[in-house]
Amino acid sequence: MTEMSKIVKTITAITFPFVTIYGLYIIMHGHLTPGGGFQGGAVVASACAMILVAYGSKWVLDRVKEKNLSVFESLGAIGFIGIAFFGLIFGAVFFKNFLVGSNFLFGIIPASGSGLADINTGGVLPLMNLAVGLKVIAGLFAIVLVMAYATTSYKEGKK
Amino acid sequence: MFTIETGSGFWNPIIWVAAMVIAFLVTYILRSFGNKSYKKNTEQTKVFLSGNPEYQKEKMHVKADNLYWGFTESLKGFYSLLKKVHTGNTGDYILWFVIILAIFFIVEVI
Amino acid sequence: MNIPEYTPALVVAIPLLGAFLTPLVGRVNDKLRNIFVILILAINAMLVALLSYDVLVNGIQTYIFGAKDLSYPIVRILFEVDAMSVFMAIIGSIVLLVAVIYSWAFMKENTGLDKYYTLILLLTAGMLGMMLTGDMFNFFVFLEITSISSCALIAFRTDSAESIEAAFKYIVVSAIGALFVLFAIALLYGQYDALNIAALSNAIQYTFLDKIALVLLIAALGMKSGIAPMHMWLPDSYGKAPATISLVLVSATLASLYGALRVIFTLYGNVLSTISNSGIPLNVSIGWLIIALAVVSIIIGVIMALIQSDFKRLIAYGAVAEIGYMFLAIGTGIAALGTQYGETALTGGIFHIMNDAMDVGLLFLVAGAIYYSTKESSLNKMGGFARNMKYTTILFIIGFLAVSGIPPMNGFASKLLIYESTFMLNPILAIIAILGSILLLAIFVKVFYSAFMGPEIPRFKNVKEVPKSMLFAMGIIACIIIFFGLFPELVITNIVEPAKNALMGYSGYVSQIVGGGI
Amino acid sequence: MIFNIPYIAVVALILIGLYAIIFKRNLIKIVIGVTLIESGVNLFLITLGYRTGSVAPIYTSKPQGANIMALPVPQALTLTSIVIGVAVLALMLSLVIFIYRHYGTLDVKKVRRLKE
Repeated sequence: MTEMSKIVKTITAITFPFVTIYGLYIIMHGHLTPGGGFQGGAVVASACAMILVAYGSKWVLDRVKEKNLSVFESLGAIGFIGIAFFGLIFGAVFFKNFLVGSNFLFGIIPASGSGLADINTGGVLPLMNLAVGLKVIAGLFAIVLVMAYATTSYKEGKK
Repeated sequence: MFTIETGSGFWNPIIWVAAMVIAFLVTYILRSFGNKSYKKNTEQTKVFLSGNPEYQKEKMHVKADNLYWGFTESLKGFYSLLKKVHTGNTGDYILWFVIILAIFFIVEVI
Repeated sequence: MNIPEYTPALVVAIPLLGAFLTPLVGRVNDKLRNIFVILILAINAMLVALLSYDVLVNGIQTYIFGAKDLSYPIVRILFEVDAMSVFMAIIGSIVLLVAVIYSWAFMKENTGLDKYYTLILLLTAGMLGMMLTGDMFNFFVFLEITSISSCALIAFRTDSAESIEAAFKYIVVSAIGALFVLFAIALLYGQYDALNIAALSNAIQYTFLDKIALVLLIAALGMKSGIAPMHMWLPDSYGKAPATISLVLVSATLASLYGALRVIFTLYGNVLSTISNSGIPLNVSIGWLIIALAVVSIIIGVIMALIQSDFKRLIAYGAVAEIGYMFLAIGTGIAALGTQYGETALTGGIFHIMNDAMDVGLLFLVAGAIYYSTKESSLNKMGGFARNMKYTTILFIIGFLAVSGIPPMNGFASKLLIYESTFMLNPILAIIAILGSILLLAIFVKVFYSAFMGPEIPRFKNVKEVPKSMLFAMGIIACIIIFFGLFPELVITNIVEPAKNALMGYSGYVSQIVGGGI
Repeated sequence: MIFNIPYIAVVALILIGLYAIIFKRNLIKIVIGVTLIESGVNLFLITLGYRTGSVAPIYTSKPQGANIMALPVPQALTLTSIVIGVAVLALMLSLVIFIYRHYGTLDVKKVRRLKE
């Protein structure tokens, strides 16, 4: 993909942080509101895709390597499975939500009934959302990057 | 341990193996009665094609497509039909799925 | 920590963990990564053995994820492992272990092996998950994991146009199949408010929607297991994937067959023998439909295999015929539900699942060995390999004798049961089955002649025997084939009969969850 | 009648998707067909869990003023299905890119070296 005009680039640069923060918000509030790791990750990855479209794949490929993204992707997946294994170790059941009720990290049990949501709840769910979010950001960005790379290299090969 | 009961018969591989070993022994004994005048690396081992010169090694080997020629020739009509069915078209693969679905639907539901 | 209690979860979790660790290990060292993957799968095979022992001795094992509280097992995601599941899991774990040992030398020249091993481990997790799960939606998810990873593996050699084409066809077919499975699951969920197989089986009424769900499930899982005339993706993908992947794909396909069995015998087990549809009992109509498709599979498989010139594509058509045999036996078992020969047919069919995975897998590995040594896949250009590749030739002989059901190989033991029981249902079926076997023998004699016999072709004068690790991997399968051939009774009484009884006795599967069995 | 409209849409989506896969010749259109079927199945799942006048199932118990909450399980199922759909879609599109590179065409009638 070739880069676009200066106007598009500037607007992308301004909106990129907002989109990213919105995506991160969705990831962090996955256990309270509709959304979660995948949706938030997709939003962040779409912000990355926006950069890719505006600045061109060459510009992005100079800064981000697909190999490093795959490391992040496996880190996210390992985080997810690792938390499930921690459930086996601390709670004697695979995928056990061992943090709930511990009053430690995200360990508060919310009061029953409707009210203001408390982010410090949910046990391992927010952690799993973070892991999934990391995996989805890295994975989707890598997919978009490889596809963009594939189209450009084909055109160059034809010339 | 060895015998399978099939309901109307049985199968025992050990008896079969024993029979095979006996058959092999018999063959071996018969073979030892054979003609002993065979000698390696002499004129005897040369290929003889009614006096014609021998072809190249590669051409002597019957290719896989030429084997069972008679069978494929006699089933020509069936094969042309089958080849027509195997289009290699992705849409047709799904079309067959829909057809089978329809047949199942007619038989089971209606 | 009490390991046996956790084996159902660990069997799936350890390959998954290994899959995501592989890229990180691969950054260190290639050899370390290969050892790591083999180690993971060896541990997995041991866990499967432990689990099988547990299930065969103590009965059905359940594992509930996420909680110790067992008051509502129906709403939890759970694994329910009976003898049929472990039977399939044993096949899967053996095949995968062999595949990675074989890959060491076979895939050495390829790049991107980190991804290859990651995908193989993901495929392991998906396949074993399909076999062990007790939840319909979970089954769908594992089905998709298996399809996606095997599709990526089929397309692994991206420089070959044909393998990309095969992978595209495969993913379209399996995406459609899996979506129809999901649609059927949604139909069942909408009526009975449950996703658990046992709970659904307990509640099922055979309403109009249930009929549609049954039809969708059988057709979609039948397509995924490659029954004719929905088999066309199978020669494409088996033929063009790397040989190790063809081996793994055989057992991944059999996992779909397991799904079909589970649906018919357990999910609809309650209504299978009691409901009749316009005068014809349900089991008879379903059984004869499956038998019809199976006969078509056998005929198309052998007839098309006869004219193939590509080695692996030929074996793949042979695999279609073998799948026909399995469905023939299963169809007979369903149509003659409750009779003695129906049970014999089912025993033969289940035994044939394992034999098929081993025989066809061995043939694929031999084809891969020839490709490795000569870089040649067309049978028309082969010849005289027996002069240089003695061990491979012997392994090929074992494989083709087993696949065409020649005694004393394992293929004969299961095919004999199939012939005898189908003869009791209808003699024509047995005749077709025997004819199919004869044609299979003829086909592989042709391959044997054109590839291994004949004069030495100058181009292949310097062909060498394959490395020892590949011979070892093929040797494992060959030993299993001969062992099963010589001791069929041992295998049938210890693994196959319990699997058959688990399928027939659906009420045990149901009461484990629903009747407060836990 | 009005409540059946989603179900009619489900059937329509699945049929249109099957039509696209079977009769369209462009590979991209086949991919679109697969995603259409997927949307249909997802719509079906989400419709199963909806009840008239219900609120989103994000509370620990139903809030005052609301009668009922929608069933959250089908929504979770749909989400899983969407995630899988994204993976399948990405895989299919990258294969289409490769096919175009090797064959130089997207016509399904020309992308069939594997037949018979």
